[in-house]
Amino acid sequence: MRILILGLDGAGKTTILYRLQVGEVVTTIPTIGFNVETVTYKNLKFQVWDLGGQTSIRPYWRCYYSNTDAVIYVVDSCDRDRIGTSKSELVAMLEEEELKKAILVVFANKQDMEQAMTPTEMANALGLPALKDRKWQIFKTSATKGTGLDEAMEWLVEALKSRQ
Amino acid sequence: MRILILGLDGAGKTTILYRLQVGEVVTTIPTIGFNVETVTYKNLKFQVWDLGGQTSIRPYWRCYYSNTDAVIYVVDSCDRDRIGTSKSELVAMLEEEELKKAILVVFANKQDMEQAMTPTEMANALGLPALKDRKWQIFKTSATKGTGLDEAMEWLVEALKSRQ
Amino acid sequence: NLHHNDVSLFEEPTEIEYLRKVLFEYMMGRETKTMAKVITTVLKFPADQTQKILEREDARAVVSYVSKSILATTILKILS
Amino acid sequence: NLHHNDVSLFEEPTEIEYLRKVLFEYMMGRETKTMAKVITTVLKFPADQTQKILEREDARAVVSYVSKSILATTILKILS
Ligand SMILES: Nc1nc2c(ncn2[C@@H]2O[C@H](COP(=O)(O)OP(=O)(O)OP(=O)(O)O)[C@@H](O)[C@H]2O)c(=O)[nH]1
Ligand SMILES: Nc1nc2c(ncn2[C@@H]2O[C@H](COP(=O)(O)OP(=O)(O)OP(=O)(O)O)[C@@H](O)[C@H]2O)c(=O)[nH]1
Ligand SMILES: [Mg+2]
Ligand SMILES: [Mg+2]
Repeated sequence: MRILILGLDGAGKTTILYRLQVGEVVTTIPTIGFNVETVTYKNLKFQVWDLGGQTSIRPYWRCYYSNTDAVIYVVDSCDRDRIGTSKSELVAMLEEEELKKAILVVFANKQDMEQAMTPTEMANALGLPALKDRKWQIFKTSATKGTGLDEAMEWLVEALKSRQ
Repeated sequence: MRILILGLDGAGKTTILYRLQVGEVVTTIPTIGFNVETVTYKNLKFQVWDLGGQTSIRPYWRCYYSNTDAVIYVVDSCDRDRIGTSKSELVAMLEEEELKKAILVVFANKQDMEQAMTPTEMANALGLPALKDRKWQIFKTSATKGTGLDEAMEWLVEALKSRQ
Repeated sequence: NLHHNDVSLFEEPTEIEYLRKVLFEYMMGRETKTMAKVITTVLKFPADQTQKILEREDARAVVSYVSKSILATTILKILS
Repeated sequence: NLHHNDVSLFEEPTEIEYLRKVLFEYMMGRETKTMAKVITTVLKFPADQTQKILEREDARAVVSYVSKSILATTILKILS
């Protein structure tokens, strides 16, 4: 199974990848390139790709779409200024033919912060309710505290299983 | 056997390569990269590399030096303005450890032109007489008329044979 | 066949660093099909060259599979 | 590990075109050792990565030689 972790720079993608893989908070630097790791969850083996989210390298996300089963889309819940950018990148991504059958899980990340948007607020800002022909769900997460990740991954595993 | 054809841009390297390989004058464009062809001469098979000579890609000549048996250094005999540049590139090249045992043949090319330097004049301008521990020779050539190439290649073949 | 937009291709140092990373993985033989897609996109390879490169990646995967199978079969025969 | 001189790395469109040409040959599997030297030089790869890449090129040449030999031997045995 192939999973992509996408989202704007600084959203917490790399922190999430290693949280999932080794269960720890690692110190990250901005990802110029990608990280790819094998993550085992509930006896399922995933190849998880975490792609750098900076503006200049975002156009290359599409080179990684082929054969992807699910996308984990990570959003910094405190970054209200860029929620519009986050939405347009998401919309562009979901329009791609190669991701037509991919399941979408949105991580409303950094929920440990005070000013965090609620999941409902974020879902609306991203236009999720309007999505057609897409299995999706949104979860509150904090990659640094480690909250919400298990719940999200459990949902994803079930969604992937029931799809087959 | 591995031969490199080097020299400033416009000296006539690509014209010479295909003269040697197919015996014809081909229409050339500036070489951004290289051409590599197998040339058979007097029952000897050569892999001949013709490297682009423009200023910005000249620093990459050195990546091709390893295992080179001979260098054909091509100079435009009418390009008096750049004979100094041609000399300094030649000197830098001959200083490289990987070319220590390579034979040097200088083609004083474009001898069909009126203002052409004589081979003696060119040899001096390039500092050839001062070369130490180097088997070298200079020949008058015209790649477009096809003159002088046979003589030069014959000398080179003999030099390569006697070296072994 | 210089591209008009070549001068602006690497305005961002990030893009060169990115290319280096992807190319390193490719040259080490890791995830070569995906890396080939990225490389040809970043460097704006002409379409015909991109196609040749990707076809070769597919062929390479097949050859690698077949020769591994033959090697495995040979080894099993020797051991049996 | 961004290089200070990255912004000026491709001032000349010629250099990008040159990189494309060399990379295309590399990716088509032609003269890969020489092409690898050029690519790592043009893109100013760090020394440790360059070394790994060149070592892998050498290893690849050996593996290719050995597996061709095994294949040839197997085919000859089948035919005899
Ligand atoms: N408070 C808080 N900080 C977080 C959380 N998740 C990640 N961070 C921090 O956010 C910063 C960026 O995290 P990264 O994981 O590097 O972000 P990224 O999405 O991989 O960024 P790029 O690689 O540039 O695309 C780091 O300082 C993380 O420690 C979270 O849930 N809460
Ligand atoms: N008159 C004359 N013109 C020549 C001769 N040899 C080459 N030329 C011309 O010189 C020009 C440049 O020749 P090329 O062979 O492309 O030069 P090059 O050394 O390969 O140049 P780069 O690829 O830029 O390094 C062409 O127009 C050739 O026809 C010669 O002996 N006499
Ligand atoms: Mg990251
Ligand atoms: Mg040329």
